[in-house]
Amino acid sequence: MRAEEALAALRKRFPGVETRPVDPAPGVTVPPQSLREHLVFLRDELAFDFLVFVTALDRPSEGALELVYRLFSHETRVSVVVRVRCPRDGARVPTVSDIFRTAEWHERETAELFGIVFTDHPDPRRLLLPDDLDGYPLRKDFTHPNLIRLPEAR
Amino acid sequence: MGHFLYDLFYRTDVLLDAWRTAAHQSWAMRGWPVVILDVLFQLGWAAAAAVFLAVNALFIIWFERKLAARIQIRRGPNRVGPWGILQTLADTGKMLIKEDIIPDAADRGVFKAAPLMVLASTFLLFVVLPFGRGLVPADLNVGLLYFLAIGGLSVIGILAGGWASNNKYSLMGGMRSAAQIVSYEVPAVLTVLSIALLAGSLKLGDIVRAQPAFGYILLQPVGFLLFLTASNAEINRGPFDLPESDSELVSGFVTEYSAMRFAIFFLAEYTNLFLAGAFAATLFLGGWRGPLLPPVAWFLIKSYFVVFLLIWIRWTFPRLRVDHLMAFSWKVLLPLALANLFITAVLVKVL
Amino acid sequence: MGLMNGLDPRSLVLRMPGGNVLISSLDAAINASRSNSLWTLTFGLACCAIEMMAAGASTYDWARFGFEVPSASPRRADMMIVAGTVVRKMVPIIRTLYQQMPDPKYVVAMGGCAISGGPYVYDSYTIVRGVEEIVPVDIYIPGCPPRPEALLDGLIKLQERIRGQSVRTAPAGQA
Amino acid sequence: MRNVTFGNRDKMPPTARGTVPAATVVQPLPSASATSDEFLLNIGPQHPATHGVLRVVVTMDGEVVKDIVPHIGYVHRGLEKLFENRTYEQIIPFTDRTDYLSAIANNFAYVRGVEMLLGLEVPRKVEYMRVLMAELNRIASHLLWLAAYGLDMGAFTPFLYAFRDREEIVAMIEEASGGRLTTNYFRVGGFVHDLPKDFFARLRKFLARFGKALNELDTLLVENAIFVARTRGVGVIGKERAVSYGMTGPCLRASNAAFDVRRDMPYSIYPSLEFEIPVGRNGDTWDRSWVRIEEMRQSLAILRQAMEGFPEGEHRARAPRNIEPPAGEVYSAVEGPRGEIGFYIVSDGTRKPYRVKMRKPSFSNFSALPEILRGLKIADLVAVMGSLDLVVPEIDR
Repeated sequence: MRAEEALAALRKRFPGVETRPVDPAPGVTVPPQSLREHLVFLRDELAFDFLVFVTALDRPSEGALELVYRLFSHETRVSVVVRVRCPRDGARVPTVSDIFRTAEWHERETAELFGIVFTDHPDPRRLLLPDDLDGYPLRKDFTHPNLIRLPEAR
Repeated sequence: MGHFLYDLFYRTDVLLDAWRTAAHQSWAMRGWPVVILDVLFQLGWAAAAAVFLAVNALFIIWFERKLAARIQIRRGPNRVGPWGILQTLADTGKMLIKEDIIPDAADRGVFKAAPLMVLASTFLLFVVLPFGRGLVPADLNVGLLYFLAIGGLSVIGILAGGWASNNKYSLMGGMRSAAQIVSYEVPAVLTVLSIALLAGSLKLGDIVRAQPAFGYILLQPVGFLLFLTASNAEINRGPFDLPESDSELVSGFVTEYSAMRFAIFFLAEYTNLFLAGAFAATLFLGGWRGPLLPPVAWFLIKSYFVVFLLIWIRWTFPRLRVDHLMAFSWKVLLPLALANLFITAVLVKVL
Repeated sequence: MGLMNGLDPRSLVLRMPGGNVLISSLDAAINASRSNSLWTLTFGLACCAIEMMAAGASTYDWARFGFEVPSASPRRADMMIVAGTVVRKMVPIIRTLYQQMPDPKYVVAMGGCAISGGPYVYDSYTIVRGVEEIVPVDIYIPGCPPRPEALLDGLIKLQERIRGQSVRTAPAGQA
Repeated sequence: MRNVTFGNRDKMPPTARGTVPAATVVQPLPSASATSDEFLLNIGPQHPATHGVLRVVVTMDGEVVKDIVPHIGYVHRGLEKLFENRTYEQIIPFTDRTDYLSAIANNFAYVRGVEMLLGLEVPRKVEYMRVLMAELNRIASHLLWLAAYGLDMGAFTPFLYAFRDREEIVAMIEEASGGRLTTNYFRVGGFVHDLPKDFFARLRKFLARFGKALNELDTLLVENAIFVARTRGVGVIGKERAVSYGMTGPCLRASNAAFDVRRDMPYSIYPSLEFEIPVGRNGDTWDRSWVRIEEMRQSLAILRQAMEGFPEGEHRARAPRNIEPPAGEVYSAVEGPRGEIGFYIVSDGTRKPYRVKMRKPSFSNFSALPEILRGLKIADLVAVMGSLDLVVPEIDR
């Protein structure tokens, strides 16, 4: 199955989703509440059995956080990117750690670095950061007394 | 003079006996209690054993380091003294003057006593060890039994040290060590029993004398291997070094020990290594007997040869897992030792 | 120790005839022991740990100098080679380890990260800018990571410094 | 005589820059309720088996592992934040330091990602050089794994044998790049400089010798009876679970899943090379070891082919001086020694990336540890953890 076929199948299953080709993997943007059914569909029907990573992008100008789930299929050797957009304040996204086990740690990391709450996460403790660190480091407006910016070269 | 030297090296037993008898006579003539003389004699033995223990440990540690380095294509210590021979001395000196830490949570009394318990059990083994013809503090009638009984005592010190440290790693190391020493004691005893059957005595001097020129190793090849394995396990050395395995238990029962207390454990460990070699040499390789060279020299050569074997083994094999270790003792060594004992008994009866 | 409470034995020895000679030879013996038997705490944090391992392996073989025994337990370590990046989450642990080591103890800061924070000085919110903020450092070995030769050189420099020590100048009770 | 007193100081130096928190209790234990039969064992962060600074808290019922909670972040340097304030070229040396054992594979993945963003074609010779370097790096990394795993298993000698061979590779890489570990050899569009003249002579010598040395190591450790008894059937993870946990590299291939980025998401000249993908049968600890040994053999084959077909040409493409890729995003993955190393780079058209996400194999491989270990004996912990071949800064980044 080629990437376009997978994408076509996706479009057929969920009419109205926005698909845009991203080099080299095609992408699809879905709303948070239907993320889980999309991933289950991708995994079970289209054989995307491998979650490569989960991360997020901070878009302060748009007031949004953009989650990125990258999937790969060992069977068809095709990648697909699933995006979820949510507001910067009070971002809540359902966990997918029961669909892909690897998502558990990736979500913990994303949660503490971006300040996203993954609802129903089995183990919502911090992963990388010390307990006393305030703020979400990978947001663009993060400041910390220990974070000294590299002086601009003149 | 030459005559005396010959006696000293080759007929030590005669010389010692003559000297002792003469001393006894002169004390008796003066009306002094002979008991004091005997005590003095034994103290002399103890002092000699202590000196030997220290020097031997210094040598054996250096020997192991150099040999390990040879096996591992590197140089080993070579800066302190010629060929680095004083390296161990530097280590000992440093440990003597290092801060002695007793953890707050430790059981202070037991923590302090544990290294001494281990060292004492090793030290006591020198009582029956025949270095040469008659060169033995006390050639007990039950020498073999004594060796087995006292040799198993060190487990108490190890367990005490592991428990008193109040550290989970230490405790686990101590427990493992206890289990290990107790399990490997059994095949060791059974193997040694077949030697006793052959020699018809439990006295170590008699066992050495009863051996054919080539030693019991040719009559008891399986027994030798069993004994070597079991004693290697009993002294907690690789591949059976689980109680102090670096990668699992940090350092096992010695995790909390520092400075001199650790040095005592270290000393005991390397003395045990020598003793394993010495008893293997005594029981299987004909002890002090051999042509040309003096008995003491033969004894040391044979002992250090076995030590060499043990070091070689240690630096070649990976470590066993704890349950495999137990299984190996109970499922492999024990049946083998029993079979060996049975065959020996039948042969002794028939022949 | 109890008898000597409040009394510095060194002043007594120095007043004796030949006391100076005694102290000098004592110094020589102690320093020879200490400098030639520096056991390291196995404590690799990042890249530098690999070069530390290389220094222990056949090609460089630090056993030659008496750094032979890598000690997993801080109770038996003489020096702590901080080999790698120190971040804030690690600070209490390094401090505890240092306190668990018996005196006299030495700290070697290996590589840029342990010296100053290395390449992460700017723009990192977790970095500790040099391990000297946590524990006193005796020897700094620059590099990112330093070559094994550089590590050996630094350790030999540490030995030289130890040979310059004297019980005369050491604080009471810590000689 | 110099009067030096040092090393005896217990008093802390004044904190000059005042950013260090006071000594506190190490992060509290997880609130796992330990019943009377269970007890908690804390392993790490400073423990010989953790290869760096990991911490695992094991709940044990006697000798059996009931639960295991990994704690990471002890080398978390905040690299992804740091990258946002560096130009594209300045990031290259940092990629070395995320996984110092496979610096070249990391360089490769990142540089390839930037080239994809720029739409830059690199000369054929550069591709060959990259493959040569990457495979040498893979062997060096696997050798170090073998050495460290030997230590874990209580065998000290294989450590030194493996390091002897590794030093030879490191010397070759150093001659080419100038660095032993953190090479910083790659540039966008090629290399910082060409291969040295006698590189191939040395490589040929190495190839001729190493096959035999590898067999020796194989016999000494991986085929040793004690080793086999400790590893076979221990720490099994099935194909389904391994994939679900996002495992890649030798750890996944040991579980009978033939996934290799070099073949399945082809890049560089790998499609034109012939090599096999060793696959384990059971997914146990021994299979993971065997796969790595076999991979070294395959790498030797790749090295031979790349050496034979090595073309003439430039060692660097004509790349723009200031790298300002057009806005867009790209994911570039290569097969590192531990698995799929991926760089997800988002550009907003300036000299600095908008976001760089590093997808690191050890992160996912390590997350499967509780699954693998549950129900095993505590003595297996070391064997299993070592077989995952973890590099801690790669997990923490």
